[in-house]
Amino acid sequence: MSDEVKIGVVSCSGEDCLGGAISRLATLKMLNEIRPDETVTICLPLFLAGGEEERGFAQSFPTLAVDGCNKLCAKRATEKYSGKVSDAFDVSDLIGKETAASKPLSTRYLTQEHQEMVNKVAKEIRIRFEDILMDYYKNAAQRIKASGKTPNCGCNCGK
Amino acid sequence: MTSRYAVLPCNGLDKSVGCITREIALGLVEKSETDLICPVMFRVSDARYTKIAADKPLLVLDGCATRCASKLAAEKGLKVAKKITVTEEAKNRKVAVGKSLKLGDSDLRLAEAVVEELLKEEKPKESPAGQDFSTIVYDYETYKKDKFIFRVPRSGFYFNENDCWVIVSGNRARVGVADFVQQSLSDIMFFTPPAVGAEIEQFGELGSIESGKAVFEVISPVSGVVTAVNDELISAPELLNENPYEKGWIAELELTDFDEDKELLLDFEGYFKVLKRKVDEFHVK
Amino acid sequence: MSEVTFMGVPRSRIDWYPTIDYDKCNYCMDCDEFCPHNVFEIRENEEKKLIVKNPHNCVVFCRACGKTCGLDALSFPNKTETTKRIKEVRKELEGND
Amino acid sequence: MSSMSNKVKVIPCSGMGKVQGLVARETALKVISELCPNDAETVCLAYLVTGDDEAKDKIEGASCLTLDGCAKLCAAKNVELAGGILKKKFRVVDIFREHKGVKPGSATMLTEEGWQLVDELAEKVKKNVVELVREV
Repeated sequence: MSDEVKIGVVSCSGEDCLGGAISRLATLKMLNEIRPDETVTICLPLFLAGGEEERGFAQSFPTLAVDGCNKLCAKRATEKYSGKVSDAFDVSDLIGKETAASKPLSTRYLTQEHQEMVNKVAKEIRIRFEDILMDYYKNAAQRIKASGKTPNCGCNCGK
Repeated sequence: MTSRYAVLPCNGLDKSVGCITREIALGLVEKSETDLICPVMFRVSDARYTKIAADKPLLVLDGCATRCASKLAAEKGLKVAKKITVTEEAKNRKVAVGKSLKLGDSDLRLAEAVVEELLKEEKPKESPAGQDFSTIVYDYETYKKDKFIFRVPRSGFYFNENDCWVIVSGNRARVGVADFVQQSLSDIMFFTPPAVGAEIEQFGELGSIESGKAVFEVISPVSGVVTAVNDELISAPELLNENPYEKGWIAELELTDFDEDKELLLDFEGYFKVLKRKVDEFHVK
Repeated sequence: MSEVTFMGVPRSRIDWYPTIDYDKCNYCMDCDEFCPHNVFEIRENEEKKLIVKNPHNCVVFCRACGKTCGLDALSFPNKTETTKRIKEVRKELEGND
Repeated sequence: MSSMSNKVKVIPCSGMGKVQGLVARETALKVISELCPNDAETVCLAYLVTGDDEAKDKIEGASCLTLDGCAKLCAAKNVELAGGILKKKFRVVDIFREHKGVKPGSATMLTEEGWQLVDELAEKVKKNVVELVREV
């Protein structure tokens, strides 16, 4: 059962602008509500402060980076310390550059309008997430075909 | 240097293996400066034998898995230096023990062989209580799930199915929790230690640890008396998250009867299987 | 699916699970919310709104749900007795080998 | 020497996925935007992780206060790596420990109790900011 697919959704830290705050909330929505069983997330700074668990992350999982501004920290940090991302996007392309660059938001002052932005971004995450998932299965099928092995045999017996 | 053991045989009269313990004990007394403890007399008169047992390392001889002599030693609070069970010795030597209570030749040869081996051995270690756990070599097997890594030390450790471990040195044990516990709890914020001096039964509560998610009762893999607790965890419970096998150990105990406890413990292989099943069944976040 | 066991003993032969004291319980449901093993079940429309639905899902020797209960409405069997019972069954099973 | 502002840097961890992290972030936000807007500012930790030059410039040699959710101390470690002068490391778990049994909420949303912790911790951070400003 431990070989089921998980997809890492990596959000930027989002301290500097509204886009970041939205990116975080949308990622958490994905993790907690939309695809809780298939989503894994990680704290960016753990790439440096953490251990093997974090750095090995993008090597073992397909990942989707969600950034709040055009500095693309989530994508860059993941690729620098862990492994290539499968897909990435910038929240400011969805909610508008100006909005995204506005002051960071405390969840205390979250409005309906913000909530809608979160939903919009979460939807985008879900769509890209499903594409990654599809590719993963396609590739898995091809790998099996190419190797001429039958699936099922989960061990390393070579049969 | 010739001082050998204080030997406590079960002396089981109604089983041939019990009778063999008597032969072994007598052989040791004859061939070395071993003192004999009579299990029957011991029940009525402590003082004399307790002194013998305090002067020399205690060798306990059990006939069968009922381990009457071990239990007697535990009851009297004696520190055991070495234990032998005749049924196991016979099995190791591929000797079939006769049914007759009058010992046959092969039974006597078995007794003799055990005596020889005991006398050949290095001088038995004195005071196992003095040993510590600073020399443990940690070698981990890991199981990965998502971004989580679960470590299990490969050798020296025993586990119960409640994810608590024990490592034994002589008569002492160090106890703690497995990686699965700290991963499931996440940031551990509180450690409530057991009381030093408390007598704990196997599966009894050895304090608790708590995170924002839950309280975990540390379930003792062994029975014994608590001799030390890891005070550092009180101010720095995160040591449990960093490594619950090393700096995150919970408590040390003086063992009551580890052989008995061991029956209900798992070795690395057994526990690793249990761990994998648990990790696969319960998604940690 | 093989039978669930604890220390080699079929789980169904070990009587370890919480008992709810209905005089104390105020149906705060903290225990149910906590337990990841679905031991409890909430029954909104019945007099006893909380029952021990799957006693054998309970992890032997675990009393964690009891610690969430401020009213002390959950009790567990005696550990020593339970250990004894496990040993007895193990012996019995060994005999059958 | 940095030519940038000499405001005290208050840097929280990213706090993804844990309520401790959200408390850290909200505390930092409160300090820089409400309690000490003239004396404190933040630097997004992600910039430090990617090695962004502008952010590094801002941090190097500057007085920093870090707010970490858990004992992994992401903010403190990354600030140190980037050359910031770590004046004090706050840990949200410590304030949780002082309020045993508190239910602060989730990584997405804080409860009333959670906000009280934010307020309490923010006051502590503010004190440190004020002291550091006086030092200069």
